[in-house]
Amino acid sequence: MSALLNFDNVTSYYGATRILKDVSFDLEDGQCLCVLGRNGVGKTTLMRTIMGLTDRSTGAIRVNGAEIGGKPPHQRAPYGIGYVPQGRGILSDFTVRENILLGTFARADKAPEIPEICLRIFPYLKDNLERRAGLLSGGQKQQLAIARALAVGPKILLLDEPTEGIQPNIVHEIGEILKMLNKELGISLILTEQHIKVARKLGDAFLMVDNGRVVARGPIAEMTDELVERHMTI
Amino acid sequence: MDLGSLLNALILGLSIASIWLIAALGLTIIYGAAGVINMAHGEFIMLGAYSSYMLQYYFGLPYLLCVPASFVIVGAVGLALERGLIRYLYNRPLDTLLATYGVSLVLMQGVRLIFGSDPKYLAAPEIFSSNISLGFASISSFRVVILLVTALCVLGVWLLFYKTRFGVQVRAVMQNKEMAASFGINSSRVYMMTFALGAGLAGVAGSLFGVLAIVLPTMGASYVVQAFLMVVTGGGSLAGTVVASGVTGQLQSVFAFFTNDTFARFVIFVLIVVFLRFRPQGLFAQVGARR
Amino acid sequence: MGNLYHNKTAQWLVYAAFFLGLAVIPGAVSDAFLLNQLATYGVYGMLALSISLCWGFGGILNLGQGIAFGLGAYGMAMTMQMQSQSESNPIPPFMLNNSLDALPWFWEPFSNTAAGLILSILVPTLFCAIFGGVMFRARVSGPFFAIMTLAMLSAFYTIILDRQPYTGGVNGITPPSPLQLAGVEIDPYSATAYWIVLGILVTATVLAKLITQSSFGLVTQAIRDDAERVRFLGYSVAGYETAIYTISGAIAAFAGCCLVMLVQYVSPAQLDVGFSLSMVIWAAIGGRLSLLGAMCGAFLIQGAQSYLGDAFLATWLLILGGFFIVVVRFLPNGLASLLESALGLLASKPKNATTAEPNGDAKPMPAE
Amino acid sequence: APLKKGEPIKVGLLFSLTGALAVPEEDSTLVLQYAFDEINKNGGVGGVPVQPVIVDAKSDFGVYSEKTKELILREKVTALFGCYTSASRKAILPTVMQRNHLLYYPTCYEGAECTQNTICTGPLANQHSQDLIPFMVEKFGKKVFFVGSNYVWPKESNKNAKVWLEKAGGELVGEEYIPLGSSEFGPVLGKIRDAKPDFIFSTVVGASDIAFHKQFKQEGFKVDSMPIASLTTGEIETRAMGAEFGAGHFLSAPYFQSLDNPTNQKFVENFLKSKYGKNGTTHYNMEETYLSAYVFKAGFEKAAAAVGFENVTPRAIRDNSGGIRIEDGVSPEGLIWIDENNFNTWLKPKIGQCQADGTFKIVKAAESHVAPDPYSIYPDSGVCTKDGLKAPDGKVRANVI
Amino acid sequence: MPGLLEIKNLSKSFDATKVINDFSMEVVEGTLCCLVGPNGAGKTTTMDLVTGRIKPTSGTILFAGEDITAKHEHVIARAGIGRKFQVPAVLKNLTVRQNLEVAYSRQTNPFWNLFKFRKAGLKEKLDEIATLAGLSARLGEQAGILSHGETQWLEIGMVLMQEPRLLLMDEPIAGMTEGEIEKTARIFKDLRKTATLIVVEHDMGFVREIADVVTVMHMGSLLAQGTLGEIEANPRVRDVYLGEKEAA
Ligand SMILES: Nc1ncnc2c1ncn2[C@@H]1O[C@H](COP(=O)(O)OP(=O)(O)OP(=O)(O)O)[C@@H](O)[C@H]1O
Ligand SMILES: Nc1ncnc2c1ncn2[C@@H]1O[C@H](COP(=O)(O)OP(=O)(O)OP(=O)(O)O)[C@@H](O)[C@H]1O
Ligand SMILES: [Mg+2]
Ligand SMILES: [Mg+2]
Repeated sequence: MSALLNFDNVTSYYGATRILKDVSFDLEDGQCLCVLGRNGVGKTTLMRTIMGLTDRSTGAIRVNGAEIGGKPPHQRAPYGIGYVPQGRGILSDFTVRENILLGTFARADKAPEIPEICLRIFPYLKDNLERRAGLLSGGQKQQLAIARALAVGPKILLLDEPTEGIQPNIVHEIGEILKMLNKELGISLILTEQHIKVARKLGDAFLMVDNGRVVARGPIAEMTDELVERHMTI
Repeated sequence: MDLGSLLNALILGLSIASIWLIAALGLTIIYGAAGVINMAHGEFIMLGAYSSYMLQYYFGLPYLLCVPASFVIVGAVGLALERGLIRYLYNRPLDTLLATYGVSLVLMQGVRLIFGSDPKYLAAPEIFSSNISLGFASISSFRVVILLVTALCVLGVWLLFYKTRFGVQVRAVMQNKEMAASFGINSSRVYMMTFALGAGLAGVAGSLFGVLAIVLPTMGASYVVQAFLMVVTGGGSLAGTVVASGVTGQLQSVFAFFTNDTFARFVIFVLIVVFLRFRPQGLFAQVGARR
Repeated sequence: MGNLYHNKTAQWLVYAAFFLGLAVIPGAVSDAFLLNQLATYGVYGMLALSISLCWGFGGILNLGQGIAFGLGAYGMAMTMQMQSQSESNPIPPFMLNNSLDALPWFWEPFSNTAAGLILSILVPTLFCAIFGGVMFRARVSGPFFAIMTLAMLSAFYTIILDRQPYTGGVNGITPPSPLQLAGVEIDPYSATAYWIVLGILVTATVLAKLITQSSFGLVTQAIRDDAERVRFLGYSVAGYETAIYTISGAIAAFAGCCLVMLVQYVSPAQLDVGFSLSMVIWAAIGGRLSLLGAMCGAFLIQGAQSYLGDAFLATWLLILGGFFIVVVRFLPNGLASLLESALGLLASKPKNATTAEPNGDAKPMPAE
Repeated sequence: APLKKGEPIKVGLLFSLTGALAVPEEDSTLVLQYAFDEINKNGGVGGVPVQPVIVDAKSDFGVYSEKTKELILREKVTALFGCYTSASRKAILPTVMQRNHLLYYPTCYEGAECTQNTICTGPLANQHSQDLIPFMVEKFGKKVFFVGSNYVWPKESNKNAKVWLEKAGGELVGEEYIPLGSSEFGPVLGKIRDAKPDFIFSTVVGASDIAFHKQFKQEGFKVDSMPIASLTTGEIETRAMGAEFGAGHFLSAPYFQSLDNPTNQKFVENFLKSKYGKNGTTHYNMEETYLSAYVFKAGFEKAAAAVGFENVTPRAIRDNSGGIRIEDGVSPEGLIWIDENNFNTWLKPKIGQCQADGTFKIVKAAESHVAPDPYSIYPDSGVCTKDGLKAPDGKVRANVI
Repeated sequence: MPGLLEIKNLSKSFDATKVINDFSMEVVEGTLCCLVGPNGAGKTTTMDLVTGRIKPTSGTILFAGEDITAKHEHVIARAGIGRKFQVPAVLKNLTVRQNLEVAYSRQTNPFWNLFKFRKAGLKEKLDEIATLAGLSARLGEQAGILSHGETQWLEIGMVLMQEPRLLLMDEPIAGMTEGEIEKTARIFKDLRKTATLIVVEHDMGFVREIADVVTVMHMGSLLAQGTLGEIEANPRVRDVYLGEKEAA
């Protein structure tokens, strides 16, 4: 059986600069993969490469066996990929509702409704659907970004530091939610996290990146302190 | 001064407003939605007038059909231009200004080479060259036609932008192309359609102005500055342009009624400057994003 | 090794060579027409320079540079016109024809040449300082400022057109004889006129260049990037914007004076929207981030206009338009960027041999 | 520039072939080329052919000025033919005067200029309205409304018209100027509606004029009860606006395409047949321009006779041009001659009424030639003489512009 | 001794919603105060008010005894308040070096700067800060291409270049690795010798590490103030902010 998402020798560029170098990995169905590494090693670039937002990439990227590497970004999301970018990417002139609706454009079924799960998880959003998203506080925006990605009805959720800037009890909650999405709804996750603790708790497997290359990988249990020490401290 | 003339001035103001609005409408879409500063907009208007002329003169199409046909023809020109040039410039708004200025020169001279530099005659049905008078108020029926067409176009654009999925797509792409693309929106198609639509609307304006005024290769130049003032004063939004055109059109008419046309223009320019001084983002502009 | 293009010493050397080249022209050319024409190009160069300073470096797109230019030009024309009026005949003919029987008060100071010349520069400069000050304080920026300058320009244009008795209306002002300075008539076709224009151009360029290299220049670039952020570093954004806008306006005012000295004529056409747009185009084609590039853009386009315009009568505008399109499409930073990338290629050649690790090629520097 | 026998005489044609002014000025270039072809075919000027140097002034006053210098200093032309608007003329005059050169200005203008370097073959403001105003007052009524483009020529023309209006016992009920190039006549027409004049006197020019006539009809004004008497609305204009909008209105001009005389018939026929007749019509501005070529020919030959061919200078041509007559056999509009003092043209203005097919029917022609008077409304300024403006105190000032 | 920064009865409404509601706080010179609170509590808004980005509906803000309430941003910045934004704000088209250079803003007058070509002490300071921020190797690069974490560091560097008396840090460690967090903590503790800091953070571990005082905001008002221990013991705070898990 092939993996849900498969990277085969992917190299990714900004302009002429190689950022990711020969990255290969598999994401199994229902798995939660944590991508770890220092600042600027290429974690975000990895996510953007999946979405087709880097300038150019070589190698094969497959979802359920289908090659998406050569496709333009807008044709990738419909394969069931929901993206929560770093910096959140909220459209400030849209209302909260419109932002979530944006997610529905990538739905396979094209249904223009907000899935109820989005609002169930984030009560603040439910109460403020008509607010202009640009006015939300940082944490509120982060919640909105997750809700929007869920509106895609994703099989794979890409989360680029999703807990950044979120108040502790909601960090906890988001942790629970992600676990729920992963375990109960069977959504596979790719998660970048700086907090080893969170990674250990949520992850099934890990991918350690350094200077654009994968330097270690395996089940989360194999992520030793020594590895962390070597690749994540300065 | 009597009430009747003032009333007439107000009615006329409405008409002037509608003329400015239809001239600016396509630009609002192109600037507001795609961020392109289209200096060739005036030439799109000119092309609208010439396509109507061509259809009428060579194919005998009745004027009323020329108007929608101009929409299609100029829309197609816009589409071609977008594919061939504009799409490479989306992240450089000021460069679109320069490139489209080049386009405007090419279009103007191209039309001159094909049709000659003498003014062309565009015929409209006889009933349009009469007027409607109600008591002491009077307005030419063609101005009513322009008003109606403008209202129709504005309504159409509004429905399209605020009531359809396409509208959401356009507005999403305009704010953040990458995010829109990440959620399955084909931004390149959206831009293309938007640009074509804006061009098409300019075509409609042109076919109307051809009857009201004159058909000349240089006719567009006089509209483009005015249209820009409206769009920017309005803050780039549809509602903004409608209000800006409405208010300035009325002011132009009323000032011209009390003083003269030239002075009225001067006053309008100054008022726009003063207005922007106090609302530097134009009418109805959204507050910028927070940090 | 870095790109030679960004090397400050190299830049100064190029500037020196360029102006030296211009300076020897009168020695080599005796054609009065050519000299006069080249001097006129110098005026256009000044305008492109002022746009490059304001837009390229300051990030302030000014579609109304014609205001400062036009005011300067009118000031000069008024001065020259008054030089040809005499005690017994103090009122210019066009005023008489418009039934004015006394010289308007604002014409009075121009009877004195020195006062006239000073006013020609001072009035536009002050206008820029005040207009810019008020607007930038209100945080008008980007396209909104551009449109305001456009509206202001149109307002000036309209009012000059309308106040025919005072301004000559659409016909403008036509001083019948050349400018006299300290009793000496400056023949617009002479080397003297050429030297004057060149002298002002060189001074303006050197000052502008120094400005871009000073701390002021750096802050200005920062403002162009993100004005909002710079405020929190303690800089008065409005102050900087006003300053650069005013300096650029002053250069344009000088250009206006020089033009009238050369052509003995001013009309509202100097404040025409199209003309102000062409200034922006010159700068853009030549390269708005490079002062020298912008100037060369003006020379190139105006030169082509003069010399190719008649050879390709019917298709000239097609060619010109096409040229704009091609340059903008393929050279976002104008022709100057062609040189920049050429030199960049030279500089990176040896480096390519070694491994290009990430972050190898930096993007082009923000300014020259 | 010393002329050599056997070498062609160069003249400069300085008109706009592109931009907003191209509409009238392209025709001027074409008709001059036609005229010089015709002259060359018949033996040229003083025995040598004329070689027109054509440049494009691009509707830009800066270019006018630059091209003038180029033609004079580099091309070394013997005379310039150029300009349609007063503004462009003013832009080049300093250069022309400084070089003591010669400009043939071939269209109507406002006067109030007295230089020693221009010859004008169009009517002055005082010549136009002398007949037109009394004619209109008599036929339609006393009350008149003046509408003009906002610049010098309409304003000066209206000053002249007022003089004739007063003489005819008319009454001015309104006077409006609209910005050059504007196509919005709503406010002006509103004022006209309120003022209820018997006829309108129009000096609106160019594209605006066409918009004016169209909107006049669209706003419900009737040509029978309130016609427009214009100084500008000729054959090209009526064709562009559509004859239905032009029909019934009046124009005062020295020339109409429909003038019924053999010279004109030949001119129209040959011109339209020639490669220069592509725009399909002749009109007053073209004919005045056409005449300027013949005025040049006559002036040059007279000067050559006086000072010798090699010594002909632009100034010599001008000084010898006073009194030159272009006879019926050459001039499509009939005999004209150049005034010996101010070097404008004596001519017979005619009044034409536009017909349903866009042609004009001559309804009145001046009985005798009308003298050009550039200072008709400024008698205090003085009189224009050969050597300059002669003030009432007897002082003569040269180069008054 | 009065605090360096005194916020008195500050209120701010946008349209109808009251975002800051009669909020007062005082920061003593030389201390490090952590400002915490739920998302949307008004922390960033408070910083906006202090730095003059928005004007309060009512209330006053004193800095070193001087009223800065209605002052312009640059005036406040010159008075000695530096700020790092929540969404890192650097000058994207300038190089890293230029970013730091601009931030070194001892002379802010445009006319003086026209004639200024070299800034005294710049080079040493720049080297020092660049090393501290770990950006020495990237000085020539355009700031826009930095990764999120690097951008955070650059902005911290810019604030340090400003040499302000009071530093406002809005979520400075978001997106940093644990090692970097430790380093940041060290830097902040160091800074306390020469400056005063207000740090907004959600990371309680970091807060525990650095805070002298903790102020908790909730719905625009002051909820609690004290040492971290006191705060963590406060049931209201646990309820609205920390949650059971974190407190435990
Ligand atoms: N548009 C771009 N052009 C060139 N280089 C870029 C661009 N964007 C990012 N980079 C470079 O790519 C490298 C990896 O960046 P990336 O954002 O993927 O890092 P990251 O691992 O997500 O770091 P962080 O934890 O700080 O978010 C960095 O060195 C960055 O400077
Ligand atoms: N310009 C504005 N208009 C309307 N509401 C605003 C505006 N700015 C902020 N708000 C609202 O004020 C509240 C406080 O926002 P603020 O950004 O200060 O929160 P915060 O405490 O910084 O939260 P976080 O921890 O998520 O960053 C939020 O509910 C936000 O939506
Ligand atoms: Mg990242
Ligand atoms: Mg915040």
